[in-house]
Amino acid sequence: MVTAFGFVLLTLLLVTAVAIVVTPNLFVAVMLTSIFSLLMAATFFLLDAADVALTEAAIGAGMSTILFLGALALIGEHEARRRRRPWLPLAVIGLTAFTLIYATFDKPRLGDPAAPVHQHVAPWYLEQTPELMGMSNVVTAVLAGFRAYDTLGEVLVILTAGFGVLLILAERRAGGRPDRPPAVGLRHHLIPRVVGQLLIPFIVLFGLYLQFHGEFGPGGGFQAGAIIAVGIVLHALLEGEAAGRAILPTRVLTGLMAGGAFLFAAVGIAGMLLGGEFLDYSGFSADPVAGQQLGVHLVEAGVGITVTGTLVAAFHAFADRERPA
Amino acid sequence: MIIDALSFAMLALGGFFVFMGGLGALRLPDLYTRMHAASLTDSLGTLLTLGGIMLQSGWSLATVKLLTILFFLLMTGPTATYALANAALFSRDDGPPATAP
Amino acid sequence: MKVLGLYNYWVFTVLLMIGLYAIIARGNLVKKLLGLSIFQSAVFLLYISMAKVEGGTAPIIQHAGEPQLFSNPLPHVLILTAIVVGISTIALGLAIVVRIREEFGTIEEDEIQARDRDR
Amino acid sequence: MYYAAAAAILVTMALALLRALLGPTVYDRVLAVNMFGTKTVLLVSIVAFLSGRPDFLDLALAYALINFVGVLAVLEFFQKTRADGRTR
Repeated sequence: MVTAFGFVLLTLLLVTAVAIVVTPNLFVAVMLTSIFSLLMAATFFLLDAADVALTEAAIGAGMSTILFLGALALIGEHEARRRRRPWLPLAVIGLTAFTLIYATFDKPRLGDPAAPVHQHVAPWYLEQTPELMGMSNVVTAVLAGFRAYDTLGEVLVILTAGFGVLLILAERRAGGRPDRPPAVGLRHHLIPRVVGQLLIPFIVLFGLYLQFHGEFGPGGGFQAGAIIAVGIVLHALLEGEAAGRAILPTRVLTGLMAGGAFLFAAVGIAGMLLGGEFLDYSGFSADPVAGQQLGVHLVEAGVGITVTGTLVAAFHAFADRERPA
Repeated sequence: MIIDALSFAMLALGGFFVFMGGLGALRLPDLYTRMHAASLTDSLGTLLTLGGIMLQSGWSLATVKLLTILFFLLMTGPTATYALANAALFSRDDGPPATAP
Repeated sequence: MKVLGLYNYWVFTVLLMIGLYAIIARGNLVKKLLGLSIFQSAVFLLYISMAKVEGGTAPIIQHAGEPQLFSNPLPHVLILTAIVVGISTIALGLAIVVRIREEFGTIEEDEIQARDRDR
Repeated sequence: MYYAAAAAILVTMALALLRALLGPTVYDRVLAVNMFGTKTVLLVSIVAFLSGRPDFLDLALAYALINFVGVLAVLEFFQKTRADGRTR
């Protein structure tokens, strides 16, 4: 029965995706993306991926929509209609789709426990995590422990992308028209403002809960960072850009971005200094399992700090810019 | 036994109201009436559905979480509807609403 | 039954193609980025579908020692990080589009190329 | 009965999606997105309960908190865009 729900969600997903591509108004397309993301998150949840669903919800429904909207406010919302029928792209896509669907008949059916994916390292992770790491969330253990090298690389990509946004949008900040009143956000709407202000502490608290409970339930640095960023952005939306910037100036944000990645790498090097390999946490404590837990906590904290800093900085970079003439 | 019957009744009613609200949000003629239908799913539908689950789970951490979810939904739902109605009413380019709010 | 078990992969294929279509056939740069994010989501769907195990549950161990069936944690880890990397690269793309709009006054591909030739 | 409620919620999600596709004004679409979000919260709560892992209610909690921010962001940026009078 739950599988049937999955089918319905996937079908709705297809309808939404077609609508996103077809609609001529970009504003509408972005709103449909928000629905697309919610559907995707629900699908992930039905496919037993609680951590991924949490990330998709926090990123897709929250930050992704907000960033697209912030950019659209600078770009404009209309797409030019093209007269020519795109026969060639359609032909390419039809052919590729046919090939790929033909290939799927060789894939094991959904949920087959004998599928090749499940034979190699995954059983080892599931078996060894309680013993070696002493945590119940295998995803967190693999993310911050067994495959921490990979995660460090991803954090550096996020950091680079964040600095890229800041550098590209850095120049010509105050060049707009002076007669425009400063953006005040939703300050004149009393009820949303009061409720929103009431919500911010809960959002941040929930983010911190995910950050520190990530070893035992769904959660971890990536999800927590995204949710805390949404809380901070909500403050900027309610009180206006200037107030949002005042609590976390760009200098502090760049410090957070770099500091989180630095913390991650420093934990790795500390492991080397204590006689292990890079990103081996077992030397942090007399008991190797406790050492692993401490290391995972520190690394996840680094991830959370970098993700929060990057997302908030990207939001400010778009929201603070003057709309070009 | 009584609790089971009660929670099933609540879930059934909740599903019914959610569906009616969805139907209304699709079929009613203009924004304000649609908003009214959609808020039915937000208040009564949410209350009954989550209440039905709560009765099944008894006194546990799950119930506390469900209460928290219910609290946030009941707080944000009307606020979002209010902000939306406000923005729609004062948007200059749509003109005055067809029916009086 | 075998055919129903492939539905996820078909949806993956069609989503991938919808995203690809937006990238190669649409001239609007923001539309291209939206297509890119659909393409990305399709890949996420493929990985998560492969991780599913029938009768399993999310890989969070409830009672240690009890044998239980879990879905594969490795694709979850890969996709979890990829989602966050995806949003930061999309933000970078949007920043570039904003700068293009400021320089050229348009975000339609052909108009940008025409204006670039005139310079 | 869980299944019946979940099925009703799924149908409502489809109806809300239809409204988001049709909705003549932007506000109709925002309304649909908001409705879609709350329906996702309900669906996730029911499925979490059905699959016997009530600890996954964290997810529903996250959606409940985040969804509202999206609606406010749409309204804020829509006002910003239209206040310039450059579109339309």
